[in-house]
Amino acid sequence: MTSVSIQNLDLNFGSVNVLKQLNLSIEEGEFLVLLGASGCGKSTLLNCIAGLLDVSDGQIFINGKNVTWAEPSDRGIGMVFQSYALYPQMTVKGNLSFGLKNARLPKPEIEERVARAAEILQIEPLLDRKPGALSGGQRQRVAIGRALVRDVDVFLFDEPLSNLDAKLRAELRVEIKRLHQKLGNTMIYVTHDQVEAMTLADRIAIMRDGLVQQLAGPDEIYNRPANKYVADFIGSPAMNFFEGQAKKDGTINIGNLDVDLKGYEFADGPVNGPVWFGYRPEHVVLGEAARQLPLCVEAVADIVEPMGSDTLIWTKIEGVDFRIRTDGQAKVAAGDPLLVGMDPRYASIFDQQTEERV
Amino acid sequence: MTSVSIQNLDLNFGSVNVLKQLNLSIEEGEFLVLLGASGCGKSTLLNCIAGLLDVSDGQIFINGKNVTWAEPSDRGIGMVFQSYALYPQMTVKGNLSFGLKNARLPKPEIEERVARAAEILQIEPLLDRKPGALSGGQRQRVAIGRALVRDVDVFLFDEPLSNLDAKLRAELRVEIKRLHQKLGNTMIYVTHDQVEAMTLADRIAIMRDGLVQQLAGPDEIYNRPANKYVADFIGSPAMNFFEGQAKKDGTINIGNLDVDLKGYEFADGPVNGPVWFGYRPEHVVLGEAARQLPLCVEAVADIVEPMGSDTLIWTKIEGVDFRIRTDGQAKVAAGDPLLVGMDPRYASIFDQQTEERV
Amino acid sequence: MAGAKKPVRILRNLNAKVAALPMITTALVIFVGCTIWTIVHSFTNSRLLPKLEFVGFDQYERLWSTRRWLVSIENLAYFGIGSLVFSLVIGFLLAALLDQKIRFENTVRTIILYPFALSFIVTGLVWQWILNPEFGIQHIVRGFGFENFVFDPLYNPDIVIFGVLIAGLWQGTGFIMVIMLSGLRGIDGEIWKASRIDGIPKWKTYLFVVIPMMRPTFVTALVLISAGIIKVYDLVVAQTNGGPGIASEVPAKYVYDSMFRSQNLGQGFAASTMMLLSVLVVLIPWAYLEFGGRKDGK
Amino acid sequence: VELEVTHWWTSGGEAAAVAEFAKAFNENTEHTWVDGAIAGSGGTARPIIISRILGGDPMGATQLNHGRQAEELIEAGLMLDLTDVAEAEGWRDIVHPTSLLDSCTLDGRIYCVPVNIHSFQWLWLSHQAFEDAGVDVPTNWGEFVAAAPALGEAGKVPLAMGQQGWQTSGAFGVINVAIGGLDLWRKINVEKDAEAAASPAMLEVFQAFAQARLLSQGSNVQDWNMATNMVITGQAGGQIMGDWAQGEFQVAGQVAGEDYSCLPGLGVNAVLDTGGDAFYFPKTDDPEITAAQKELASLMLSKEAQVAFNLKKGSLPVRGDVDLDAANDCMKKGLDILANGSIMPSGDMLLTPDTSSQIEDLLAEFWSDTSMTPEMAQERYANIIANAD
Amino acid sequence: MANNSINIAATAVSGPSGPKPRPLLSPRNIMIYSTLFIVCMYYALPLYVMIVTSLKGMPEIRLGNIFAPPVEITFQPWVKAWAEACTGLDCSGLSKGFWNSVKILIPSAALSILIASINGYALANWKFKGSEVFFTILIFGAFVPYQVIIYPIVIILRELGLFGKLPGLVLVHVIFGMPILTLLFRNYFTSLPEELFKAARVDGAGFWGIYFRIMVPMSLPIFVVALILQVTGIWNDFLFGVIYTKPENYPMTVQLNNIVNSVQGVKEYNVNMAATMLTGIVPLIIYFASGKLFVRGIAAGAVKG
Ligand SMILES: Nc1ncnc2c1ncn2[C@@H]1O[C@H](COP(=O)(O)OP(=O)(O)OP(=O)(O)O)[C@@H](O)[C@H]1O
Ligand SMILES: Nc1ncnc2c1ncn2[C@@H]1O[C@H](COP(=O)(O)OP(=O)(O)OP(=O)(O)O)[C@@H](O)[C@H]1O
Ligand SMILES: [Mg+2]
Ligand SMILES: [Mg+2]
Repeated sequence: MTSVSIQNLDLNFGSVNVLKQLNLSIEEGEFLVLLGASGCGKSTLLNCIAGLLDVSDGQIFINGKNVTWAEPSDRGIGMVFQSYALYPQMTVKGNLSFGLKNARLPKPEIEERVARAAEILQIEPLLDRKPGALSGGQRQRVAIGRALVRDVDVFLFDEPLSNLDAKLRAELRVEIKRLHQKLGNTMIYVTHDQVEAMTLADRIAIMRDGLVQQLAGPDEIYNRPANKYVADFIGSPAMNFFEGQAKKDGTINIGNLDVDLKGYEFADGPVNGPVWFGYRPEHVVLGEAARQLPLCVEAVADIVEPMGSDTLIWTKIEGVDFRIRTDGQAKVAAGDPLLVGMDPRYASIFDQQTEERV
Repeated sequence: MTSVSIQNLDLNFGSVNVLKQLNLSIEEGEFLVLLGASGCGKSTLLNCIAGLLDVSDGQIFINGKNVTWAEPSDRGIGMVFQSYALYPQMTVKGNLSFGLKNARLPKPEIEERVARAAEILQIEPLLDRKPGALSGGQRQRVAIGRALVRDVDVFLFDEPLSNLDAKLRAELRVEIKRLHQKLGNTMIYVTHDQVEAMTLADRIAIMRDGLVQQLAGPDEIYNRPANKYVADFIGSPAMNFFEGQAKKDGTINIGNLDVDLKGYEFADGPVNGPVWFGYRPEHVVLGEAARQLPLCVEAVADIVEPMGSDTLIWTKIEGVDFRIRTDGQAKVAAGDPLLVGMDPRYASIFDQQTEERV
Repeated sequence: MAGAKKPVRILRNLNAKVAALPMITTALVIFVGCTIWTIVHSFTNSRLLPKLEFVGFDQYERLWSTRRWLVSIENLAYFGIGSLVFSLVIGFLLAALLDQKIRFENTVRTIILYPFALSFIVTGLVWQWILNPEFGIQHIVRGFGFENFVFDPLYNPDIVIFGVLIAGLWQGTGFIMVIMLSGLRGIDGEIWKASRIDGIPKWKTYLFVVIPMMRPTFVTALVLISAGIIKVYDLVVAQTNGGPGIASEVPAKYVYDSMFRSQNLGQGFAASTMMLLSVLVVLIPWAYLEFGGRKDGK
Repeated sequence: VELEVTHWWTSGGEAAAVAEFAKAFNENTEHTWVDGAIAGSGGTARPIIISRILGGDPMGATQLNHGRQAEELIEAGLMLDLTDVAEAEGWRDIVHPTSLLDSCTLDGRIYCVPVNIHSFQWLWLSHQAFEDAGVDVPTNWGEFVAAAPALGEAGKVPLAMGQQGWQTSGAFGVINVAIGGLDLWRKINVEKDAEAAASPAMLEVFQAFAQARLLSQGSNVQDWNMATNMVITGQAGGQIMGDWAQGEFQVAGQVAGEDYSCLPGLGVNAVLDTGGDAFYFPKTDDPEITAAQKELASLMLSKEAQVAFNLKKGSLPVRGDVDLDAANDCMKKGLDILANGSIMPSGDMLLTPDTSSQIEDLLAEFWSDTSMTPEMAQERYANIIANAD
Repeated sequence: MANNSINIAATAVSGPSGPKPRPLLSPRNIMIYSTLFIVCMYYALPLYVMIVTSLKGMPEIRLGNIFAPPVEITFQPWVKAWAEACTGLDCSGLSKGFWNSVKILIPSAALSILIASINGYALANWKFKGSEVFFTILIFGAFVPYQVIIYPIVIILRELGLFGKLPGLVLVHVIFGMPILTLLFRNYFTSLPEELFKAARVDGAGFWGIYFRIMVPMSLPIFVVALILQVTGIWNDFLFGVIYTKPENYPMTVQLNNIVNSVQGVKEYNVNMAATMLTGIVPLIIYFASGKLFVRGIAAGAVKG
């Protein structure tokens, strides 16, 4: 069943058109991540769903009910904010129960719900503290708890982890994932951190300037980006791009290299014309094994960045900056010669005009 | 030759002892990274070196001169701040030349130096703009330029990239590295991002509560952390730890597993007693190959986080949360059974009392 | 090796110390020196000229048995509590009102703020006039046919201080409102979103969430208002000159009149010392709570 | 030289009077009169005057009520000694009554110039008001009180009274002498006899004062001349006010005996006090200024200046040897009383400012607070007298 | 219309769509705007009364209604208040006081802002031993009633030979403006990023260099707030103006008080009101002109706890 459905949503701030005829539908229990660069309209979309912004046009359905004009508290949603937005003068318990008290729930019921949420989130020992006395992660949990007690159908998260340091972020990411597995609610999660997006999402919607660029599972987005923007956006370090000339016979010409694209899955068969040839740094094969691949060039390591588990190598191929990501134990130093191999099966090729995948 | 040398440095804020008898010496041309959790005293140390804080005790030498009580501008240092700290009302050119004007350099010389720095940093077209009209990366470059024009011996960086987004951070990291390769100055760089630390540093000083925990090259720190704190701090996801019972015969008992530590390089030969057995997620071998290793157990995948280039798998071994990092193309789903192998050669073992590496 | 020696303490930051000299002098000579001078002389029987003929606590005994002083204190209490409560409440309400994304915000704000530009002398005169029963509000309302309408606060000793309060509030609430407004605007917008999602009505959000969060703003406003209250003088002089009778006297006026009109400096000094004491009684616990308490908390 | 003269004479009649001095000074000497008027009553002006003298930047001459106000300034040596001028011109002989000069004298030296005689003991009555009310113009306080209800019915305020403290306390002094008699007044104000202040005779005075309070209900004005204006325009029946009120009647073009009449001593006890204004000359280092100060001092006592000034001001001259042909009905009444010696000293000369302002405060409170009974007021009054020095 | 309904049917869209309708005359709006209207009336009324009265002739005023607009507009009261009104013998109206006020205002405001901003800067960025103590005393000074120190200051000024002279009054204004202004500047400078200050020190700028080249150019909003507060404070001052000066230096407020309290015959309310307006006009213009900057300055951290 569809849990949230957005139809032809328009949102303007004055004369600025932030969301443009946006359509999106989210299945019950699905974990959807909205990913996109800063300012692309992710928070705006989330606020529209929550009812915190009045839409300019279009409709929003939650669980089949048209809630376009409903009050935020009547939409069956809970929301977790980037700054947590905890009420600083109330205890954790006060924070959790404030909304319930206001809905005039009977006291025992409130107690019970708070207790259950606290148990799920393991914040029982913190119930009498004020938010000021909590660590970042604990605050985050309380913020989630506030949505949890209200027994909502849909959870909305607006960059809930971006104020935290890397370590905590990784831990809480897992916790949110666990929570989703446990509760099975629909969750819509905004982030601009692609690691979060990739690890958490059932499906990812990549947004740009108020439009959804691609809506698909993480795997698909990573391996078969729908256009150059998505390809460039996803992956760190970013995908390498060469300008090339594709031919109908399934080959491509890059600078003075001719490459056979055997194994590449064209959308509609081989094309003709100028294209971008994209290749991910982590799919590069180094050393003798490279010679087996259709595309194999020699290069010189420019900068080497050992990162423990991986090593990044910066080099230049055909005059273009080229990034390689390889094993952490690879012993390469700046200035070393490299043999670089690429397999067309892992490549992504985009039309230079439309920037769409071919 | 030693470029910066710090001897028995103490620094107190009121009654709080932030730096404690700290000793550190940095070679000329070295790129030293100070890494540590928030609040451990990194910025404080940097400010002491720069002369922005009065030390409580101890001495600081720069290029052999005792500068403990010298003015910041007389120490031959340049500093780059997290927030860039560009003078907002001056143009880029004004920002670059401010220090030189203060030093009463002749005008043509100022012009020349600014021009040279602008060229190195490729900010010539920006010279007449105000900082407000620059992008994050450009501001960063201007901030570096400010140190550059002053022809200093030592560059101090205080988290210069932490205000930027991931993509820009990666790019500028490389630029700083290039700059270092080009200029060859001594650089001291504060960060709490371990990727930066690992990729930039010649040597890393890991700090904790005003003390240096380990001072070594990135490789050494990653592969042979000096104590459990360092081991835990470095690496993402963090190292897995088991409590174990080491025996003099070079074996170790973890839960009901007995493991032969063949290949592990003990500091002073095998030990006896309670230890932590640490193992990095990325060194885990999965599948049939695991059977070849001294430590091989069966487990069930709890959560799977596909991250494109890698996949993180969360599982439980001997009742302890266990993280595995593997290939991006690995097709593992939550609930799948796993065969997990570990090679003692890659392990790190710490005494439970002292938490020092054994 | 200039940097090797630890420099003499006093010479470090010499410039800063020199620059702070005016402040240091003012603090020491004016605020400490003059205060002490005043306190010392409050124990003398100085008349027109300060003399050091000590008479112990005579001046204080006299002070506290003087009806006018007691009335002044009482008035100050009414006026003080009134302006604190009303300034804060009205200032906040107006700020909250202006925060509702209304049209003409700038115009309204300017209208509310402009009296702050006028002196107390002007304020006092205008309100003296508006409140004059002969041709002010009372006159107008009676003109509408309400023959028995009575509104003559400045001529009724029981409520005259509230007549002064009306004028004082008119002059000062605008400034408090601006402070409150900037306090309100400083609150994280996500708090509002969170409370809307929790389904909390607006007024409840203000009451239970926003106001507690605006503590620093309220403290600032409180300090500014109280600094004004204790000094209230011009307003009373211009509006009622303490009348009718002595019904609207205030301590500052008592001090002034004792010193210059009655030519009894000692009495004036004693009264001003009492005023200082009351300032301290308010300030010290506050400072303790604000600064001393914080250390314990951590 | 320019000589700055401060004073608080800013009402119409006062300003006209002081202009006479200025004119005389400018015309008869080569000095210039720089006017430093400070509006409001003496209560506003005095602090300014005193702080300027103390601040070491004094004016050339200043009005002060003579009496004890300047005592300390003289003691501190801040005032110019005028004895040489006084002796040269024989002030002792010309100033009448001589008590005026006594109050300028400290340890045998003379420090001030009395310029006029003012008495508070007058009741000013509006003929028009009584006409409108259909009653005869009263000839004493008792009749006035009796006529009050009729005035009230005609929509008049029987007794006009400004709200400043000195007005009420002045009126009280007048009633005190009129109702209680001069002896009682002397006992209290000269001998500071607290028993007399607590006596039943004094209670009567307070009761009369309470009566006056009742009669003045509805006179919502601040300044004395606004109250006088009510009498001039017939809005009020009468006003207890010093002879300076006469200046206002004059400025308004009214004629004594026709448009208004005056009852010295409330028509009961025709005694006038001999208060008045005096000029002091703060000491300066500049001999030129000192010379100018002395010239001004002698000029102020000259016959011409005295006549011109006092005619405008409505007060009586301090010299017995001038003749005031131009004087009107009321002034003549005053001159007669003065001539037959029914005089008393002014309160300013007897009480310290401290004591008088305490009394002023008490009476102001009594006046505005109708719940305060005469008995209560008397008790506190006696207390103040007991502590007076 | 028909077209519309077909459309809806065709896309199977029903129920609310597009922006939620918000009637202009919702109860909420009516309440808010009517409250605001009443509030504005209360605040604007006195100004209105002042203006209206100052434009009426005396006969019209005597007729009664202070709120009624003038039947016959006359500027005579303004002329009189500015140039003819008398205090004692001096009939030059407010004009002299105006220029005196200007002469007092400019040096006092400039000097007090300069000194207070340097104080604030020293306190925020160059803390030295005891600086906080002095600051605390200074803040305490904000609460000291003026009357307490009027007298000793008379003596101090006398000893300095400044009594009655313009510099003396300027000094008094500087002293009494110092507590609040210093607090303002200190708070503002504290809120500026400390790293800027550090960067400038590394660049070799000294105490004054940093103040003039870095801090001042960044502090426009707070300077505006300080300027407005000082201009209104000094312009409106009565007590110091009357005590520490002499008639030739009397500021406008003193002159106003003189004119208003010098009643000659009847009270000329129209002249009084015109005089009042004239006195208030400088600060009023400043507020109306820069009210926005003022508000922004306060929001920019002028008033933080
Ligand atoms: N209240 C507003 N008024 C006008 N424009 C706004 C408003 N709020 C947001 N915008 C604009 O709308 C666009 C989308 O903003 P939004 O906050 O949705 O971005 P976002 O994707 O959440 O970015 P971020 O990752 O930085 O949070 C931006 O260009 C922003 O400038
Ligand atoms: N001015 C100060 N007064 C008192 N304590 C301070 C001051 N500055 C820093 N500290 C304390 O000194 C310790 C070290 O601070 P420092 O800024 O050096 O940390 P850091 O390692 O740079 O942290 P971060 O990564 O967050 O920048 C912290 O505990 C901090 O609370
Ligand atoms: Mg956002
Ligand atoms: Mg830091």
